[in-house]
Amino acid sequence: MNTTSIMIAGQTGYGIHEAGILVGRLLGEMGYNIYMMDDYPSLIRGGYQFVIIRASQEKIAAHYDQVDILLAMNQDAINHNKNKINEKTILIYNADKVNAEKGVSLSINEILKEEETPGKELYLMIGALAKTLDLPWIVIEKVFEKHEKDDLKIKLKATARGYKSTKTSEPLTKGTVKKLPLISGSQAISIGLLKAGLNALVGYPMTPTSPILEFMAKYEKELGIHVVLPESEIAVIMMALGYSYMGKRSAVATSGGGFSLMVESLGLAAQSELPIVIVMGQRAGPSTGMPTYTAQTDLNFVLHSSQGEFPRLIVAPGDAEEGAYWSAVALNKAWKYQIPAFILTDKTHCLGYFTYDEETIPKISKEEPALWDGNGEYMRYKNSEDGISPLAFPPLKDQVVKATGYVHDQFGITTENPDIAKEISNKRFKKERFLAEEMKNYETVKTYGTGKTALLCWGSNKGVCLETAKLLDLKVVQMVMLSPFPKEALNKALDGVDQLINVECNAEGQLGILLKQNGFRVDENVLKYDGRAFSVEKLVEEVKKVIK
Amino acid sequence: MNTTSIMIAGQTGYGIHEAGILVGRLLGEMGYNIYMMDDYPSLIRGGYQFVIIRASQEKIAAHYDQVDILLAMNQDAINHNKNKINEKTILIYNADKVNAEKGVSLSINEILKEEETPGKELYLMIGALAKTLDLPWIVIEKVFEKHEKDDLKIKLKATARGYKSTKTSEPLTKGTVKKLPLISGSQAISIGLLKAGLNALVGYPMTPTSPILEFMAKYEKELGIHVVLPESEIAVIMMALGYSYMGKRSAVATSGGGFSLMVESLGLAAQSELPIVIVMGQRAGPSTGMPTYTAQTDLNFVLHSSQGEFPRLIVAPGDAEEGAYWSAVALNKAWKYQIPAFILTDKTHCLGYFTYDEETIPKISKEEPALWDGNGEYMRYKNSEDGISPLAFPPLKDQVVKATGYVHDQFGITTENPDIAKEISNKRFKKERFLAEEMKNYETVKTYGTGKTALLCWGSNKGVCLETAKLLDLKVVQMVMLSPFPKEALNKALDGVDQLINVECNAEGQLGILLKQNGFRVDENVLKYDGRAFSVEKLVEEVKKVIK
Amino acid sequence: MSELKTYAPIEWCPGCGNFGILSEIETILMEMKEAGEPMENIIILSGVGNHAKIVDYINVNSFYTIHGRAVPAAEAIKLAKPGTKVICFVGDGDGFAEGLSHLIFAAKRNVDITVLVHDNRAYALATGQFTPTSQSSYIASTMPEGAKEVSFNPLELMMVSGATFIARGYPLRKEHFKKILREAINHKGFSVVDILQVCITFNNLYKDYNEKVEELILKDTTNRKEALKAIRSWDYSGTKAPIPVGVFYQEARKGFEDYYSTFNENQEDREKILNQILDTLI
Amino acid sequence: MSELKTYAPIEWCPGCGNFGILSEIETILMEMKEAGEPMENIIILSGVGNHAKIVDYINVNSFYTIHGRAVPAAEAIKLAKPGTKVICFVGDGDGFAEGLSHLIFAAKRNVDITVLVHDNRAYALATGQFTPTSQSSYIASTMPEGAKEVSFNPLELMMVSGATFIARGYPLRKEHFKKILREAINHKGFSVVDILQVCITFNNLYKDYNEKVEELILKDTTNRKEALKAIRSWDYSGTKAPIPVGVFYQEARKGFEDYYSTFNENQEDREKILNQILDTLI
Ligand SMILES: Cc1ncc(C[n+]2csc(CCOP(=O)(O)OP(=O)(O)O)c2C)c(N)n1
Ligand SMILES: Cc1ncc(C[n+]2csc(CCOP(=O)(O)OP(=O)(O)O)c2C)c(N)n1
Ligand code: SF4
Ligand code: SF4
Ligand SMILES: [Mg+2]
Ligand SMILES: [Mg+2]
Repeated sequence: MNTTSIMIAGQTGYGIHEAGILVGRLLGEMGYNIYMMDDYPSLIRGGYQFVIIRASQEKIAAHYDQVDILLAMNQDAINHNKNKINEKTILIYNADKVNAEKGVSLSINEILKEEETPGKELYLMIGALAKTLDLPWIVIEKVFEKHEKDDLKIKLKATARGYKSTKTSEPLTKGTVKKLPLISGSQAISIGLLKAGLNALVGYPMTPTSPILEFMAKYEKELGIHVVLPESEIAVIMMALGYSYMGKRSAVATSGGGFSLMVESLGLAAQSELPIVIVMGQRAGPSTGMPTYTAQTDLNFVLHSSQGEFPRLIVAPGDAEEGAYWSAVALNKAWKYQIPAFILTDKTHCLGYFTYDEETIPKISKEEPALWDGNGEYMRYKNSEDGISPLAFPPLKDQVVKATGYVHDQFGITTENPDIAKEISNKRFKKERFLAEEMKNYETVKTYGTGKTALLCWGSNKGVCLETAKLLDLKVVQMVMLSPFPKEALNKALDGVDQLINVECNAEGQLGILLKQNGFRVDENVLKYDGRAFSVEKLVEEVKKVIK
Repeated sequence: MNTTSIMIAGQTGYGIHEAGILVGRLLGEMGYNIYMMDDYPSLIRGGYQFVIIRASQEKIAAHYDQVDILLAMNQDAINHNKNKINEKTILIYNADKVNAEKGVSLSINEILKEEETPGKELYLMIGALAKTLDLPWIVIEKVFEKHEKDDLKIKLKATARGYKSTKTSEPLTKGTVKKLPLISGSQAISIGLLKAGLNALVGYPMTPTSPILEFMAKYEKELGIHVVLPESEIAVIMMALGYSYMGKRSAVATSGGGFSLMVESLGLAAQSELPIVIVMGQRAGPSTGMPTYTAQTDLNFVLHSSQGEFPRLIVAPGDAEEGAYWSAVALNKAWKYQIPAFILTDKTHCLGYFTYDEETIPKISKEEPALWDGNGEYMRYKNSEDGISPLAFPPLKDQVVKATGYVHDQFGITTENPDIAKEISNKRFKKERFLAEEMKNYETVKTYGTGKTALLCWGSNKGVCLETAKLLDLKVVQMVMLSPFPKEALNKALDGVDQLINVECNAEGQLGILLKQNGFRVDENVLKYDGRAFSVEKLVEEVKKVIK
Repeated sequence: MSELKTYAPIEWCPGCGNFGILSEIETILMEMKEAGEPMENIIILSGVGNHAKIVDYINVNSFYTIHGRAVPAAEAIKLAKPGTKVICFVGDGDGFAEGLSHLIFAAKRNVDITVLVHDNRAYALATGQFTPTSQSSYIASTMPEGAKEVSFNPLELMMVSGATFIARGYPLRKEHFKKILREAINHKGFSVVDILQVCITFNNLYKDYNEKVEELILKDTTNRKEALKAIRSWDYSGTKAPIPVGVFYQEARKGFEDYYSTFNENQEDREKILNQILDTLI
Repeated sequence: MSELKTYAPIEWCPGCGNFGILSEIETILMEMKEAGEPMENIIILSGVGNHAKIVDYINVNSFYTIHGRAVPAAEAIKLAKPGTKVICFVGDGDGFAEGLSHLIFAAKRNVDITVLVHDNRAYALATGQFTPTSQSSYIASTMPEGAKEVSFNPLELMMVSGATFIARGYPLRKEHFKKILREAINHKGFSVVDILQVCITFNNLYKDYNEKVEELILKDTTNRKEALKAIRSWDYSGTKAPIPVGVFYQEARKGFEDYYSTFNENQEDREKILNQILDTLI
């Protein structure tokens, strides 16, 4: 075999997520590209959770419903997965809790007692899995020595027991993918922001973007950044704007509920022209909805939030590399154009794990915005050709920097003059035009494959669309930038496309509507809005129904 | 003369607004339809303010820049209005503060001292105005006796002096319009809500909707309603939802900044299916912008605010009668469909004054929503044909009413089941379809006049479009309901229209974009985004430029 | 008690302090029922967090709101129907951080509701970040070196905000805790109980509490000074002092709902009054 | 003083108490300047309200934010550059209602900023509704029968929240007021001054204040008990008692900014560390 798809399923809160990552690392060590998805309920312990880890020689970012191997920690793992198992699926199960007719049965409690490795259920299972796949023991040792340092011996012991007591049935051939980091979408976003010079991350915990807080906090001191967790999301964004005002690059990470609370301050950012980056991780709404499940329902919301009219940059990365690259672009452009920039992601992307190959993306670095030249009196909102007023930050010797949420003159003093009010609105949209122009140099709309029928997607649906398209021989058009709307790029991408099938995880087909607004047309909508990402099988099935 | 347009201009905070209303009442008493607009800065005393009061035999809801009579309280009143005065404009001015070559000069300080009527500057001016227009003294007495009870004698004395010391130059003929209330857009909205059974109004002060709070508070006891002013807009909407949960009809009144803070709870209203009415008074943004100036920039915002997807009713009244009528419709439908309903108004409409003729609108009354029949166990979110679950409110003998912001089953218990999640989204949009269907019985899109060229408008631009269209012999298409989008009605309204000119007080042409999304097309945009409403002259000029 | 249970599966970790709260509340509701209080008069609310799930488990009227916002909804519910018993279950993240101002204003208004704070001193459902009441030694994944600020004492805040019933309870002192809850619910006016609800997964303080918790005996619970002294005798950042549990303060004061008059829902009256008002505007 | 003025026309009503605040602040800034403090180190912020306009009138760095939200922005500004002097001008509606929780948390963190509350006990720019500190007898157009709740004492709240400098000032006691402002600004840590700023248009309390204001003399401003007693000696709902003005409390405590380390803005370092981190994830 040179691909595999493994599910680990059981009770939430007992290490399934971590076990999945570990399996991913093992398979990575075998020379594979990895993708892992995590499906878990909104509770800490109990409930039913599963992860699917896929390994492939290709780059992947999607899951199949059908798995090759199922590690079943309890009966739920069987009951919930009747449709995910086929005759060929190999079952490795916890015999203490699972009734099964065939497969690798492990009497976990007994074995762990024997081995004196209490609590290492999952290692035992992973050992069995490794042997099933015929992973060399040295691979296990190497990965464990790096990633499982605590309790290493005990872990290896439990793993070895599983390894020994199992027979190889699906040997995985050694792959050729180079050794690469396995990181989550959240980590990729964090890396991108940091590479573009982030100074401060402000947040209030919320699924699915809390891992960004965690990542940044872990390396706060080392990196010389600030991580702040204030009392509410309102404080979060206001603090972020405080940092921006001082010339410190700031970002906030949140989800719909938290972003809702930031909407007023978003308008302040626009009027005061303070750069801000918002990582907005979508999840199933409205309201609290299903907090640990995915959605792409907030495109319209981020496009139009806050009173008044102002431009915003919105990018939607589809995998880890795009997460890093486009987050850096977002931060750089937020500063260059002094506008709010959104990284519009979702639970699937934020909490998914990907093999990350930084060499496949252009070098990311910090871009300097237009800074004040120091001549004369500083005017924070100076008129200019492109609407961009050169930046300067306090303390600035003998100068004054005035920022404001009111309509203001060039110096920053409140005015209610109608001509200035009009001018200031024009200034905002001038910046948008220049931004749109500059973004023509970026691959804001990506295409993959060729053909008269194309799947249209954004964000985390990239991976599943690519695999579906390959199977059905279709083209894929991925919109990475959603605002400013990349008309020209899309036009080019759609060249030769007769049928455009829009794939979204929402009920309205929001991207389709956005296209319509901009003079384009989608022919079919394939929509999913039950909190779950498309599997490849599901998307293939749905696309087949509408394909011409 | 059988029309007149009067400006009173001077310092903010010294009664110009009230004087304008008084003049309006005098002209109303003369048998005229009245419209008054108020242009004032965001400060309490000082600064420059003016009102324009127009009287006509027609129904009017717009102002002309050129006025027939200017009451100038200070020099600013002259300086700011060079372009509003023509040779025919009659100037009545405060000689203490104004340098003018012609016109009625009143040495206010001296006269008021003589008359012993301190502080009654404006009454003196109004007396002069009344005589200029040849209003019978009895008209003044009658109006004063009703509306100027405090200090009546003093006021009459000052007025009489102005009256006596002036000559008639623009006699206003007696009109035939019946005696009607002169009310603000805010008051009209309040009346509509109250007629549809409002029980509680919750608010936090904000221009331009504070007058709704004031109106409701004034009559709170008498009407048997609750008016609550809590600590923030977040508390405001949460309180309103508390009332709704108990079966009490609630509404909130705010503007963009305050509404921004309500966005999270708006989603809660949607998920929990608690009815809520939001009076959203637009003003010039983004952020604090120009708080006392007008805008129509928040259509997109209210259409798409909050995470997740859910329907909302949005109506935009264009004058007082529509304010009352559609506010009642909004409240009734919010309850019938258990959805959020917006009355999307703006500063021009909220703070404008209109002659209000309730007889021109259908009778407004409270409509009962579908209530639970009392059989079996109550299920708050029971599935039904039209998506509407019958309502019941605590305390309900031996029954339980469970509302929630999570995805839930029919009883109201949290679930993360994907099928239910999908079903619940379908339920929401089912309600929208039934609402859209029902709204076909309403005049959601109004047309006036005929012709191949039409002005398209919404909200407070109705009045100015009607007058412009009359002058240029155009048709007017007014969208009163903006969501659900009244496709069919608009289609019909556009029948025979070759050129559609979209008139909006924003920079993006938001209604035009909405039309495009729905398969319609506007040919031209006439946009104004400087915080000021279109005057008739200005709109005529702009429309002429683009007319085919 | 079973008739007060819903069919919702309980989603707390085994050993979670929330179980104790749930079971005492059920007991108290059953007592109330037996004493003749119709159960439909009970309305419970919550925000979002592990604590908040409790409303799914109790078969009475409920409004499961959003993170931090249960309190203002509860206030309006009370205004809408003063005869009801309104109980809010809030978390420490939910009530003391995101929604703090609501708590303060509800206390200020002395609105007749009961707020029970499941104070586990962690954002538990959000996987364990520090809250305003976390002890100084608390380490979270988002704060690998501990919080960069000290805790506050929420009961002091409640005191100066105007709460008229202030208590702290420890569910493991079962009878004592139940008594406190009972009194809080019976209190006319704004009552708040800070419950030392242990989160065994993220902030297991059982040992600490079992050692330090002491039942408070105050002779006069209407004495502000004494109350404040007792409230301040232990601070949340992590003093070694005993942790007093019990009722600290109690006071009778006019409630928010007492300022409001009853609704007039007669549309004919309404019509008449509105026409009169319109007449004044002619 | 004129060099600290901008060209913005002042938009307060004649006789407004805000003038006094503006002029004392200008004086203090000038003093600081003369003492060698570079004016570019001063950063002032405001929310929205009549008070907030002050930032337009003073020619130093400023951030005119939104209603109720100046404080968290100020906190971050301090974190971004600990060497600056950060002063927030807030209103009583702005700071005690809409933005109350920010004030409490800034106090809890003891972040080194100064918050000056223009407490005119009315939402003035919003045309005079009652605020959390309006006296009971206050009548507003939205409250024709007065507020349906009593006021709270914001300084008590600040005390229990952890503020390390707490004062009240009356601009008409010019020198005394100036001294308070000076000390507040110089204080290292979170300082708050509740300023009895009279709004002559909506809530003209000059007479009342002139009669009742008394300059406070506390021997030991580090004594919490004494401070609280003095703070409580007058309550905002409208007691006849004298109104103490002066510094109630002062304390030295580690500040929020002291927990943070300096930024490393060297992108090469950054790159290296990130690559190391990525290595750990292979
Ligand atoms: C506005 C908003 N911000 C953040 C969240 C994410 N969130 C869900 S639960 C939770 C923590 C709750 O902590 P606490 O209130 O202490 O409750 P516990 O889980 O500890 O009982 C948070 C932050 C949310 N749901 N809404
Ligand atoms: C979110 C929000 N809500 C409401 C307003 C409207 N508003 C403007 S000024 C003001 C009152 C300010 O009162 P206060 O803070 O006491 O300042 P003052 O005018 O009395 O100095 C209000 C409510 C606003 N600008 N933003
Ligand atoms: S995480 Fe903590 S609070 Fe939440 S259920 Fe588990 S033990 Fe209880
Ligand atoms: S309204 Fe009051 S606070 Fe505002 S400027 Fe006038 S006097 Fe001052
Ligand atoms: Mg908690
Ligand atoms: Mg005020």
